[in-house]
Amino acid sequence: MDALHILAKLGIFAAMLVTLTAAVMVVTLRNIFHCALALILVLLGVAAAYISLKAEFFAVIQILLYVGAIMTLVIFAIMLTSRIGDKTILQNNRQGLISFALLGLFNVFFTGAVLKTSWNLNPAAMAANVDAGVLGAAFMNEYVFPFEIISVVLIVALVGAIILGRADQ
Amino acid sequence: MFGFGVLKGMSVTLWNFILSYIYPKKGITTVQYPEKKKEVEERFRNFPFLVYDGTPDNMRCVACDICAKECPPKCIYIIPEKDAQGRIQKKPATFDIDYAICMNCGICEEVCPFDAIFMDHEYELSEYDRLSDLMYPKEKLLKPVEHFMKIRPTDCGAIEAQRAAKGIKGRAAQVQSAPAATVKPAETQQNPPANA
Amino acid sequence: MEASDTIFVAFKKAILGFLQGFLPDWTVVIVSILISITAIAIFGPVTMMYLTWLERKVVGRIQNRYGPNRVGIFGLLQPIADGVKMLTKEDIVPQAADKVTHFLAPVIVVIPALLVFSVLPFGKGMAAVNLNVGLLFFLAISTMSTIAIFMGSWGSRNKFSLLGGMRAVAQMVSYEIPMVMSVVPVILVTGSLSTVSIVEAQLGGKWFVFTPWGFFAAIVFFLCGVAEVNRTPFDLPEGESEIIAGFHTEYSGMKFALFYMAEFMSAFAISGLTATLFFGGWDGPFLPSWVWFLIKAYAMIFIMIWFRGTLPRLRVDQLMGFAWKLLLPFALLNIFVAALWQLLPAPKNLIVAGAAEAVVLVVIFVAARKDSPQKRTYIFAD
Amino acid sequence: MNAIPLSYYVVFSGLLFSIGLYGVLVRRNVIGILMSIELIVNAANINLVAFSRYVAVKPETGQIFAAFVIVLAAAAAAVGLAIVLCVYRNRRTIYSDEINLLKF
Repeated sequence: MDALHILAKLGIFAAMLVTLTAAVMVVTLRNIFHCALALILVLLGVAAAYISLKAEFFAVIQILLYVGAIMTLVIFAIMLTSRIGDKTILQNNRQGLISFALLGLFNVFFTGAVLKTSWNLNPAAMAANVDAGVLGAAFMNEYVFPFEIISVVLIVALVGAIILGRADQ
Repeated sequence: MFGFGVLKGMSVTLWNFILSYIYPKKGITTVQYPEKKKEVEERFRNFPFLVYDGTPDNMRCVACDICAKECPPKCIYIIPEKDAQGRIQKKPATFDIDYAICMNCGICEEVCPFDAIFMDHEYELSEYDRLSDLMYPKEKLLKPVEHFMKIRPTDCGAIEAQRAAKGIKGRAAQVQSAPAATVKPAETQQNPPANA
Repeated sequence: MEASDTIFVAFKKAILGFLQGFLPDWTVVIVSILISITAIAIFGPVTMMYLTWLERKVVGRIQNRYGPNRVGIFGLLQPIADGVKMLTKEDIVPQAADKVTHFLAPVIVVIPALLVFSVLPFGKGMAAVNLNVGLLFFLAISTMSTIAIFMGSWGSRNKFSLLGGMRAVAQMVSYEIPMVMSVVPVILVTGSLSTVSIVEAQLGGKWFVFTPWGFFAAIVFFLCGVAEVNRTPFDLPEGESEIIAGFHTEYSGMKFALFYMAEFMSAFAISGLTATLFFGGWDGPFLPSWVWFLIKAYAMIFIMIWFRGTLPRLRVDQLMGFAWKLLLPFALLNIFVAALWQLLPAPKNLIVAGAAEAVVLVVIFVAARKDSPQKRTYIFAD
Repeated sequence: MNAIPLSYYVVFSGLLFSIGLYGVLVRRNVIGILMSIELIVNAANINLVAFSRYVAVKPETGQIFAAFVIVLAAAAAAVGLAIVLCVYRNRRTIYSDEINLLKF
């Protein structure tokens, strides 16, 4: 095991750890704006995970779309709905403990099962180099129908969001 | 048309930029202050100064106190000289101008009947202490008429010409030609002016 | 010419060769990464310092005055003097500010500004990282500065900075789309996203700016770049005259210097990218490759500073109208013209693409005529 | 880089998913809930991309689905936030337990 690989693996584990802690912060922080920043950190951590899966194009798409577009939307929403300086009252409702226990239980079983199953790895897939060209070709050839439907969905969402968001004159 | 106004504006600034390199005299207007100083215009007026002909003690001012009365911020302070018998002489013993208060309006220059006080061109007068250093006594205010001629040739020339025409002489000439105490004004008319 | 062309690459190889002797091979890889990192970490701030100097000199010369010439020979030490001043200034944090966000904003605004340097091809073989998604990486990382600017304005709990922040986010989001669209023709023609292969596609003087679609795509890209970097005439977020200093009102001392540094470094990065995409990166006849890249990047920077010396600030609605109603449709139509140019054989494509481009221009001008400012009619003045 | 076994990624996305679900169940602020939904969507994406790298017959299928999921998440976020704005405009509050009247 080359030392460089160990370093790389350590890096990826560190990124995963940071992502998980940031995810916990998203869920528990009182100030909603700090939650949004933690979410950005999570998204970057997920992008790092994609890079470790040799999907660079996808990592960049994730940063461009999520951090660039969706987070700006979320931040605008936060700004429009929270009054500056209002004291952040209790953010969690009463069902905190129960859901934590249930989810903890689920996780224990889930990780146990996952670690035991042996995935039938496909070495061909591991070596394949999926770059923008391959994805583009797939979008245009095999998946052209969902590609068009998605653009229709986006237009509908756009128009809907504008009409809902617009202050009714 | 759309966007051509921008291009016109840009060409003006580009031309200015190039002009400042190829023809700096016309392109650059800044004067590098400490090294080179900008020539002030002739009618530029800064703080007043007293004029004397020849030697400092025969100054033109006769302590008539008109300028002190006229001065809006009241920054001129005159005490006339007294001779042995206590009679008031036509010469100021102390003549103070507080440069910190003076607003260099030039009214003293206009009202002075004896052409004794004029506005100077000197502007580098900064001091460390406002109260004492900027209070100019008579000695610091006195400047020869040549200085006045140098900084304001046209005005000085006109005033000298007037004085010559009316035959007003400097204080020294009056003393020599009239040893008697009382000097009849008519007699002083004919004598030529002491120095143009 | 060959030696001077890759002087830096040879220098790096020499260091690695020397270290090869007694270091295990994996540390040599890390050392090579560290060398390029230090190169960028030194190049970034130094360019920023001398961009501030260049800007003050050029804007001075435009306004018939000298610009800084007291500190150092031609005022060359002025940036260092500014730096020291910024360091020694007291760093005030507003009492009601949201401490965490207020502190984090300048840090996070500098990270993307430096990260994007890793993708720029400074010379032959001198791109720090030859990412095969380099161009998209550049655009994605430059959106991060939007978030950082908004953190700065939201964190300082100040009405003016919040206004500045809102304007900044709205402007950067609406200028990002025409920017990405104007880059699509370049990707379409070169067939790859990596900045290094884009430059290789333009070698030998075949720069994209000489093609009909390339010229207008370069204009659209450059304008969007200027808007992305919040420089005049799009500097509404820090509109000094109306909202004090926009998002960095509550910053002083070193934090303000970081915002300032981020702005200039991203300005250089945008001009570097414009040079790479449309003006053939480091392609040039005699001088070494990295000199050509710097010449072109500084030419772009000169144009940005020239804008600053001339153009007044846009109103918010003009700013938005310009992005959505003029640049975006133009960039989209440009993609079709580029496709036409790409598909037709050599001689015909120039004529057809040129004609298509002319039609596109006429359509855009006619469509934009309604809301372009009419000739002012003065009622009282003659 | 394929030294990392697939199960690490699956566990990682499982954890992310459960944190997101916890957020949805617990947060009172509606925007907090929307953010947790983003977490859940990201967890799903990681699984898709991980499986397309390790197991899939054609390697790009997972990534294409993940791309569709990102686009849909963007659309959902846009509409969700528009609804949040409407609710805030009418009810002056965005705390989920205070929005409990269907028709008023």
